[in-house]
Amino acid sequence: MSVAPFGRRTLAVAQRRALGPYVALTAPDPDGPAPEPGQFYMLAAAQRWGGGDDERPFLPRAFSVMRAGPAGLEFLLEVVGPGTARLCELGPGDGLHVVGPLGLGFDPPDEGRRALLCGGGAGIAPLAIWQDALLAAGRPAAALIGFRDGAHARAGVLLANPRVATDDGSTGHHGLVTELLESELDADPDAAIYACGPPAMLEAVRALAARRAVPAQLALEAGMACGFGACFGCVVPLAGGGYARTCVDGPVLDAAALAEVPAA
Amino acid sequence: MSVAPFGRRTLAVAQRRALGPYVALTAPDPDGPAPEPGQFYMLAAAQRWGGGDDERPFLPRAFSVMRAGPAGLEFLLEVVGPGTARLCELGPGDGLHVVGPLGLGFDPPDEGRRALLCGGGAGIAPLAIWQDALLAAGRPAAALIGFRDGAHARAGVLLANPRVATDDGSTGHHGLVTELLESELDADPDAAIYACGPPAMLEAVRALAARRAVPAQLALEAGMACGFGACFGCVVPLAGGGYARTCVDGPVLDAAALAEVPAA
Amino acid sequence: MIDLCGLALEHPILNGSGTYDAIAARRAFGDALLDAFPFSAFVSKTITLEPRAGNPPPRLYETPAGLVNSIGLPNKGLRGYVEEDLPQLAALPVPLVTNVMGSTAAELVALVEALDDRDDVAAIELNVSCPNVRTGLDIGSDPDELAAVLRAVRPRTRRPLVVKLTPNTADVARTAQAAEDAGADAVSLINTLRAYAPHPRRPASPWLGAGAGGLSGPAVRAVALAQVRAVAARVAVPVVGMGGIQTGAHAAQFLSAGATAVAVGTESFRDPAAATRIRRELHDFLAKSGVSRSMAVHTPDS
Amino acid sequence: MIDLCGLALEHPILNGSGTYDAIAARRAFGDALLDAFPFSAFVSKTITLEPRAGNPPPRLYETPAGLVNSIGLPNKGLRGYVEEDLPQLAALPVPLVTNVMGSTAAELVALVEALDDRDDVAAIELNVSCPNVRTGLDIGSDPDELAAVLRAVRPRTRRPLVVKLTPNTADVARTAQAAEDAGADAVSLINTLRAYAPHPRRPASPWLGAGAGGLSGPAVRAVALAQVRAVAARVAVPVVGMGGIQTGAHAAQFLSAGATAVAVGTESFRDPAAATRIRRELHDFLAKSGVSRSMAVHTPDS
Ligand SMILES: Cc1cc2nc3c(=O)[nH]c(=O)nc-3n(C[C@H](O)[C@H](O)[C@H](O)COP(=O)(O)OP(=O)(O)OC[C@H]3O[C@@H](n4cnc5c(N)ncnc54)[C@H](O)[C@@H]3O)c2cc1C
Ligand SMILES: Cc1cc2nc3c(=O)[nH]c(=O)nc-3n(C[C@H](O)[C@H](O)[C@H](O)COP(=O)(O)OP(=O)(O)OC[C@H]3O[C@@H](n4cnc5c(N)ncnc54)[C@H](O)[C@@H]3O)c2cc1C
Ligand SMILES: Cc1cc2nc3c(=O)[nH]c(=O)nc-3n(C[C@H](O)[C@H](O)[C@H](O)COP(=O)(O)O)c2cc1C
Ligand SMILES: Cc1cc2nc3c(=O)[nH]c(=O)nc-3n(C[C@H](O)[C@H](O)[C@H](O)COP(=O)(O)O)c2cc1C
Ligand code: FES
Ligand code: FES
Repeated sequence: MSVAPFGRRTLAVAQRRALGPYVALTAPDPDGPAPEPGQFYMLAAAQRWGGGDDERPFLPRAFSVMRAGPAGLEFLLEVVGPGTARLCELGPGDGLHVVGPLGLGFDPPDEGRRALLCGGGAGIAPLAIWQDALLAAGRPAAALIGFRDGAHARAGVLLANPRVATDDGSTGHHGLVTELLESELDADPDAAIYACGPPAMLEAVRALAARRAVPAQLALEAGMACGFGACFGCVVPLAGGGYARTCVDGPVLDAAALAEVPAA
Repeated sequence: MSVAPFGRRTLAVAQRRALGPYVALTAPDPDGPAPEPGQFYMLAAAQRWGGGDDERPFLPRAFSVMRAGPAGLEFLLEVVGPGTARLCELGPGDGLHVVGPLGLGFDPPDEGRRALLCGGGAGIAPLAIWQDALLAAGRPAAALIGFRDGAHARAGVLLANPRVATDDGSTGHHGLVTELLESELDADPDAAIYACGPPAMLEAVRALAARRAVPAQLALEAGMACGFGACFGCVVPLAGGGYARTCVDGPVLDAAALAEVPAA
Repeated sequence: MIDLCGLALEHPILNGSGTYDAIAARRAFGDALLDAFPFSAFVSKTITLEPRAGNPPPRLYETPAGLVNSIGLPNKGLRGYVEEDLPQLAALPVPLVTNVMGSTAAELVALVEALDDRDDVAAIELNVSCPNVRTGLDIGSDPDELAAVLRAVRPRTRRPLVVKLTPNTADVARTAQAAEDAGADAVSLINTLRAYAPHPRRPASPWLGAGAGGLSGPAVRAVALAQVRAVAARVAVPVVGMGGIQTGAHAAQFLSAGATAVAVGTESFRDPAAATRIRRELHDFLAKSGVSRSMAVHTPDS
Repeated sequence: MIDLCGLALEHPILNGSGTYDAIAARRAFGDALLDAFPFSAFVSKTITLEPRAGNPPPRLYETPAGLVNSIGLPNKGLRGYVEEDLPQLAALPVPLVTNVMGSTAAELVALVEALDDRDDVAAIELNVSCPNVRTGLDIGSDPDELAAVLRAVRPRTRRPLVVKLTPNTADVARTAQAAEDAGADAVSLINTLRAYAPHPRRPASPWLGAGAGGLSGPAVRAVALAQVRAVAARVAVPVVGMGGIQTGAHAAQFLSAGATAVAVGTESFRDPAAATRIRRELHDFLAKSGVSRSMAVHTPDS
């Protein structure tokens, strides 16, 4: 786990790229350490964060790092509310408040197990940096990704030769990405699943992994206020009872440890 | 008094012009009536009004109409806080929420009295449209205007051959605009004063007018929440006791009616 | 149609007392105000027995998503209201609710008796957020004191009595219960939260001429919803909910919390016709999200 | 140096209980946290006799300029705190204030007695915003009940007792007075305002797993300032003021209101080092606006 510099720092957005309906933001982070795959950052626009008709956003928002390199940190954003809407407006030169990298990332698969990366929508973001790392380490890392439709599926370019599923069949397999996952497991059960996406998809992956007795690491999302363990707001229920804080005990958690993936 | 359309409407800013440290905004107002000199509008940016570090502005802000014509409504803004800062960022195409024209404007001078327009800083705004009206009616309308320094004095171009005073003497008379007013009254006491500017200046004008027994109409400023008489927040103390609402009983009030011009 | 303790209302959106001066608005906006009057009943600002000038300025302080005011209930007094304002307010296209305040039961009795035979007054709202001269606390913050006042006032008028509860209390449901037991026909809340506004440049001095004030606007909405829910769960009389309502969705939240009607206050300052928009949004919102029929409202004609 | 009921503090800025987990922050930010520790004393989150899992999620709801939370005081219980957390918290570079809560005097007595002989615990803060099992109201909202609890607790520890007052009361100055009379060495306020968060898409259902919650952040600042002023004017013991502090100017407003120290809560969520910035801003602000010496603070070494 990479330790974050203490406190919030302000980066300058270098690039804004549209990928179908998604937006990819790049911001150089000279003072930050290299994040590990699966870690995340708390982001807020340096200017005009908040206000507007519902006076939100007020708190920062959590985003998985999609890639990190000489060009800077890369994030993949989908507009779902006022915070993501504001962040997606940012362009070159705009200030971006960041805290991070935060949380615990992915662990490599045991020897003999091949990684199956299973992503849905913006949830493909952490899988991109994880696939890079696995391939660089000479390990297989097949990507199975699902989207609403062909327009959203354009974000598929972020991963190396992915198998794509769309709800409307406009691109790739007509159906759910978990169906692709099943077929992969049928072909070769010695796999380790790495999944990120909407709660319903993650819950399906959790149940499937349990049924097939295949190890699975899930990169979870939860409403967060702080991202560093201060507020106790981001909890998920554990199989053994009680709760874990997504931000410090996760966001990547072992599927077997979870009671369920709570609906958003 | 021009009656305002009921409710808030959204205009598109057509032009943003810098005049020294001031900003002049122009916005066509197809559905609005022609305002009368001395009336004002409640303005707010249609986008991102509020938020930011102190989460303000929340309420709209009041601005005198500086000019109104085929090009649209013109306002002269000085940045003094979050609301004016946000409004001064607006450029062509940006949305501007407006309510107005509101309040009671200037009354013409009695026959035989020449208008002396006395303005300080952004307070010259309502005097510009008033001078236009007086000159168009074939009445004299001498403008005496005061500024901090030469940079601010560049807004003087908004008035027809003004006498200018600056605090630092970098342009025109080195001193207060009220000194110019005194000299004009010495030359010819049969005048009617129309003043707008900082509270201290208006209070000086009020006292001077009382001493010289010259009629004076003051365009007052006060913190406002609504601008249409709903909140009772914008009051000024009356000479006869009690208070008047600046927004509906003013903003132009007879100097003789005021107990004092309260400091901001 | 909505029945609010005998008042038949076209839709559930009223104004908060003291946040709309229909007479001044009529001057500013002309007949357009009457043609598209935003509220289903008009609530007057608080009237007292004697005229009040109100507090010295400044009276307004903007806070994050809110407003602190120390207006101080300026009004012409009962006589001025009845003679000058009532005829004009009676000409509004909606029923009139007259809001009154007294610091003693005797004052309130005099006020309601004087209004009782004015048929133009459809209902009377009692503002019990007035500080008790003895304790400095709001009269309405002590259930027993509130009940005593109401028992004195209730018999003196045939008009429906709406009690505007104070939010500055430990157990607003208990004061609401006391109001209901003592004969209130409805309750309304929340009034402003007691608040302080420091001078923006001199932290040690107050900004407001009166020293302290009351907080309203979006900042208080979550507090208002909690209080409205607590009260609606406790009393049988209808509840008028308010506090930071800015959209139809917010109005729906208050209706869902158990309110029979809602009131718009501070948001009207941002747009004099905000309540008309809120009414339309509420209608569309309920149509979409199929919330309980009881909340159905008519579309604005506009 | 500031003297807060016996604690010698480097500067007047503490954390609000439950808004900073120094142990988790140490893992996230490493030694940098200790090198530039933002607070002059560290206040633990609320500890109860038995472990608590806390409330079901969602636990957070963002409101205009505020946050409604229903965390539900998750904690390891007294034993887990003493055995697992205390050793790590004792290693912090500042004094430790342990915040405890009990729903009965007996529980509180057991808690303070267990902490009394831990020299690592510089002071004990009592969270009396806990709902009374009988009335559902906060214990701290009834002066007599509060005094009774304190009289039971006070003799059982030599540590300074800070009473964290509830803001959900009609007369917070009176409860503060009761706390002082019953032996409190200091009082702190405000805790969160009782609030409700509706589901963003279904107005009729609650968003928070626990149903209701408490409001904090800039939205409550004006209310907090009013309560801190009222309390500081009434009691002689030092006051720790909090509620929506985001800047040094805000901190100065609370100090001017009579607080001896202030606490930063929600703002730390927006920036883990916010308190360090606030401390610097406060220092510069006081230097410029020459506010009373008593408020002078040391510059952050950073
Ligand atoms: C570890 C982590 C990694 C993430 N990575 C990514 C990523 O790579 N890309 C990406 O696009 N997203 C990512 N997310 C999700 C992202 O953080 C959210 O989409 C974002 O916070 C939404 O903020 P918003 O203001 O746009 O929408 P919001 O209005 O905050 O709505 C988002 C959700 O929050 C709930 N909600 C609605 N209103 C409120 C309210 N008032 N208070 C509280 N909750 C409310 C609703 O369930 C809604 O669906 C990640 C989340 C986590 C925790
Ligand atoms: C009728 C009328 C006409 C006007 N015409 C013009 C014009 O033509 N051009 C122009 O530039 N200006 C004009 N003004 C002044 C203009 O409305 C103010 O400058 C503007 O409202 C400032 O808003 P702000 O957010 O920028 O500053 P604010 O932060 O609102 O500060 C403005 C003043 O308000 C006070 N203040 C500070 N903080 C607060 C707070 N939290 N709550 C309440 N008050 C606070 C202080 O005294 C401060 O000096 C006019 C005002 C009126 C009433
Ligand atoms: C400027 C102002 C003046 C008010 N005057 C009164 C009043 O005279 N009588 C009263 O009962 N409530 C008064 N209120 C309280 C409002 O009626 C309402 O209860 C409160 O503002 C909460 O609603 P809001 O958040 O929508 O404004 C006033 C509120 C404001 C902001
Ligand atoms: C997420 C969260 C958790 C909190 N937990 C506690 C707690 O455990 N004990 C307590 O006494 N106060 C708790 N509080 C209240 C804060 O200590 C503080 O009193 C309040 O948030 C006001 O300060 P602020 O506006 O700066 O956050 C909590 C507040 C928040 C936002
Ligand atoms: S987001 Fe605050 S503890 Fe996880
Ligand atoms: S600004 Fe509201 S009454 Fe004048």
